[in-house]
Amino acid sequence: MLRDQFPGLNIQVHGKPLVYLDNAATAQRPQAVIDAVNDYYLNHNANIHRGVHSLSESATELYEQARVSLAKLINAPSHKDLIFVRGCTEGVNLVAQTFVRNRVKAGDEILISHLEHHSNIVPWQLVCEQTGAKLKVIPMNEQGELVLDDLDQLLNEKTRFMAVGHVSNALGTINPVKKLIQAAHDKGVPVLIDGAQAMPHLKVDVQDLDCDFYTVSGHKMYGPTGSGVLYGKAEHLNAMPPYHGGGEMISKVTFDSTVYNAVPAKFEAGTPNIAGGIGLGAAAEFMMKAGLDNITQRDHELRIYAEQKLNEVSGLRVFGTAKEKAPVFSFVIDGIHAHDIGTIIDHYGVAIRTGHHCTMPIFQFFGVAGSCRASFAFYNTEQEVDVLVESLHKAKAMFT
Amino acid sequence: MLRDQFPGLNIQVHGKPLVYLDNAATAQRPQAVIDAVNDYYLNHNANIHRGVHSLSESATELYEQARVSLAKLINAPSHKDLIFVRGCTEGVNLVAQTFVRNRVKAGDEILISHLEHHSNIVPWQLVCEQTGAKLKVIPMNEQGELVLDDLDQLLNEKTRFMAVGHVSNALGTINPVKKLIQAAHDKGVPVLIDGAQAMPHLKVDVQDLDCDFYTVSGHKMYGPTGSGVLYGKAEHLNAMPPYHGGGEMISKVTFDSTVYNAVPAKFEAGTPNIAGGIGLGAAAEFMMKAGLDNITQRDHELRIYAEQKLNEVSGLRVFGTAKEKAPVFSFVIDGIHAHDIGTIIDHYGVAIRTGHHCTMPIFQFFGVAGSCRASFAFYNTEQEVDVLVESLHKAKAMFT
Amino acid sequence: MSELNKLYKKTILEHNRNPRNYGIPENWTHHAEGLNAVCGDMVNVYLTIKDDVLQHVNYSGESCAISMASASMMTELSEGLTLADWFERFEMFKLLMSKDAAEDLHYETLGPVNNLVTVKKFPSRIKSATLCWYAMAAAIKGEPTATTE
Amino acid sequence: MSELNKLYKKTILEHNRNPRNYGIPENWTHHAEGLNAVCGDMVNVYLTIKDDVLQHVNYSGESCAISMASASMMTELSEGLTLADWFERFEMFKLLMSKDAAEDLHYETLGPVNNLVTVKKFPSRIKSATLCWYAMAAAIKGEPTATTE
Ligand SMILES: Cc1ncc(COP(=O)(O)O)c(C=O)c1O
Ligand SMILES: Cc1ncc(COP(=O)(O)O)c(C=O)c1O
Repeated sequence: MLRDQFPGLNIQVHGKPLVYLDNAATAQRPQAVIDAVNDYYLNHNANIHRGVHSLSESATELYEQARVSLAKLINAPSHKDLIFVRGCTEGVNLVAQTFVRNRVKAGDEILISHLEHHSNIVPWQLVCEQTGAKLKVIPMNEQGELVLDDLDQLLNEKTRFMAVGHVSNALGTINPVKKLIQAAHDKGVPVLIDGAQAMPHLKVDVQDLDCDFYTVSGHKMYGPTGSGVLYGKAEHLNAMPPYHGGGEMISKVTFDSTVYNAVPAKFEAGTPNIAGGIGLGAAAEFMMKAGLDNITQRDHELRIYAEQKLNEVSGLRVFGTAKEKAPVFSFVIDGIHAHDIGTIIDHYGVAIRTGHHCTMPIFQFFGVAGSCRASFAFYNTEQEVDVLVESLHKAKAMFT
Repeated sequence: MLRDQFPGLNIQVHGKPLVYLDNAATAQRPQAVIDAVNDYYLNHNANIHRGVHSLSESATELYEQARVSLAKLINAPSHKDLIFVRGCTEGVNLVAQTFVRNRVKAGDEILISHLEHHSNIVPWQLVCEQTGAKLKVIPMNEQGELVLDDLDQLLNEKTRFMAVGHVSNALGTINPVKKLIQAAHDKGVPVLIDGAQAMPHLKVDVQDLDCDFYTVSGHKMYGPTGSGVLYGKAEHLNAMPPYHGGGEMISKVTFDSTVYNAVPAKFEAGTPNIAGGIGLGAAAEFMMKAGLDNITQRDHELRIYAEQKLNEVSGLRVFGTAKEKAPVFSFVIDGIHAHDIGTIIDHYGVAIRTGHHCTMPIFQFFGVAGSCRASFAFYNTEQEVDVLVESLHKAKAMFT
Repeated sequence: MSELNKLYKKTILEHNRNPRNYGIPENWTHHAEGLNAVCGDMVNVYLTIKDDVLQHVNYSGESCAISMASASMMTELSEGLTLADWFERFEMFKLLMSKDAAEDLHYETLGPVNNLVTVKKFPSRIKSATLCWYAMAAAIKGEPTATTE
Repeated sequence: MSELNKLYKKTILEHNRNPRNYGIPENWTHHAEGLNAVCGDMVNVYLTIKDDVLQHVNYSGESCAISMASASMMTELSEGLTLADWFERFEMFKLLMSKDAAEDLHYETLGPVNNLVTVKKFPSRIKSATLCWYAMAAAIKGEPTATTE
């Protein structure tokens, strides 16, 4: 079984088997990923790109092979269109500072959505602060779906860039990104898609989407922490100024001037997270082998089952009931604060997240400070849903 | 023996035991570091700082404990003065963009030295490009030592910042950073020290140095790839604007405005390299246990032995003969290009680096395109020096 | 489960259900907002201070049971104290909440607040208990906001 | 060691010691600089092209034996060729150097250049062999610099 390949699931919490339902925060990693990281440290421990010795050659080979695997996973035209980054947050910031900052001036607009994670809000607020541009927001409805009625006005002649999440980490909503990209492109507006929460669940095809940038968090797609990639269209990446200055991103340095290296090296200054990149490649291979269709199918089953079971708990209210959604459930229970629920069910082995999930605006919309969030991965089981529900009943009993 | 704790050394290259002399590029990691990384993935696999469940609590505890270990290693006043970064390069860029960029204007000067790594040159060139400031350079002499005769003019009323490496990665020179910091402070100039190459060799005390910033590469001090810390004086860190926008670095987000979190969270947007940070803490503990004095002593022995043996090779010229230096040897051999030497001795199991070592200006000074660099760590042995020298003789034989 | 039952003691649950001095008063002389960056909890503290004595202490906000109970008990404990006495109790409270403190630490002067002693076993919840205290300290010092350390 | 001896064949070492067409000529019609970002190698190619024929091909630079020999053999091979013929050979050479190509790949038309076939076993050295060719292609196209892909 696929689940058996995730050793991090085999632990006990407060003497109970772990029921890990905090996958949207970070996933567990399959043994293949852990092995790939160890294999680098044990058998190929060297720096990359700059060595003529065999160890460095084989480390470089592994690292670049990982880039190829990731390009295949998201169907990028070339592995050279992928930049290794620490995670989604760095990817968004990189685009904000090197692509968008120079294109906007006071009065211009950057369009995001109400469903964004702070990592896809604050970088744009910083650019707005730096340039005088204005942040515009695609609104949402009670179901946690984007409302596109006014998209035509929101995408106007002042709009310089659009940045939208593929899947909401707080509500699970799958946004109609292809349609949004099309609409933006019709107005000549380039688009970044924050794919942090889509990668673990969906088959992503950046060419089919036709997005200009796509950001990926490695640790959420079963890869190592500190890993991720930014995909960008080659024409953009080639035209963008570098981000960090340092080793590897230059061709020639004198004190008077510096010639930058070609993409992707131009954006990968300094020694990267080599082990992390290699592990992320292993995660991509793992996912392709498991089959994205199987993963999506399993997600669907879990979502249907959990939805039904959670709705049976009296006093429980789920936020986010979009038609298209990933198996992510944000909920509150009358009379018990989310943090108290989190603490109580943890004592039954159930790990969920509580709070605003780095999406304060979403909870401002619903008029609550936060929620409990149970987020599933394909390796979760129906029994785990049952344990969750039982533990919620225990929490309710404690408070009444 | 300490050496036995480094499993990455126990491999064969072209059927010969690996002689790893590329430590300045990246070090090997002790089993304790590899174990710490695995322990996180196997037993504490969760995201940090945001969870109320036990798994997240213990991951957070491990991560924050690592920060404390690192603060102890460099004697920082508080662990809160340490920001986790990907490596030295990110540390320098962070300071360049958030501390220096806003303080300089056209005509101002930023002072670096001729011995810098590209990672401590290009970020300042970028700031100069962005602001119109000028880059000034402390010169070096034939021995590869900084010439401080004109320091008084170089540090003048236009100087806004100084950034100097502690130890040269290309030549091994240990710079008189305490003296430089004092001189800069006398003129009110804040100072960043690039500690990438000092950390693996020297006892670093940021309070004794009184530097304003100190950057550390984890992977060079026996820690995981993609890890590092930036130390900054609290008064600076508190006053600096944030770097990346995203989760974790904020207290409150609305679409209209955002309140930033306290230091160090303010600079740690997004999910960090959790496993890497934890592993880096284990590296710091490993070094403190091994004893910095023992490490420095062993460095000294290796340096003396290697110096003597290399000087016996006819036609071999060592660049960098500073009185104070780490066990790093840059050399060329008459009639054989460095890359050919690198390829040949690799076939005898010897891993060295060849080229400009991300320090083009140093080799422009010496009028050569690059060199061979053998860089030692405390776990290297005298026998390995002998294998290196024998292999160099083989290379010479091949070319005559 | 006993740890859990100790955390959610009757007293705590009762204060959570019937918080004392809850709500925004008509008048106050000092106010501050406490923010827990990690989870988004917020608590507002409103004080009336006269001649260095805490005449009225009120709070508002929506937060977890630990936070509600802590604030409720804090307001009851604080009213009538001089500022100096209050800061003395704040120091005690910090010790009570510190991870390294003895499990059964007890400060007579803190009264019912001692019920919170188990919180320190739940590291991620310590800030829930301390937020209101930091907010109150901020209010007294004239600072508009406090974040827990 | 045989791999190593195959790499540093007599022919290669001989070309390295006595590079053909080495040095900056007095006149040229086309020039480009090749930069290997990774190791800092540089090679300059100087061409005299007349009626689409490569009349003279010279190069300068300081680089490793593989790079020197490759450039030396390239210049010998190139002189007198039409541009079309040269680009045909460039394509062959790229195949000769590609990692996936057969170990004993051999192109009659490339002559002595075939001696470089072992380079592809040394991934980090492939760029040493190809740099001069990319520089020459850049020179023909009127581009000032080339970096190896
Ligand atoms: C002196 C010096 N500074 C900075 C760096 C950059 O460090 P990193 O590659 O870890 O970002 C290095 C390493 O190559 C170095 O040797
Ligand atoms: C939708 C979304 N975007 C961006 C991020 C930021 O990703 P990371 O923390 O890996 O940088 C996250 C994760 O928290 C997320 O869920």
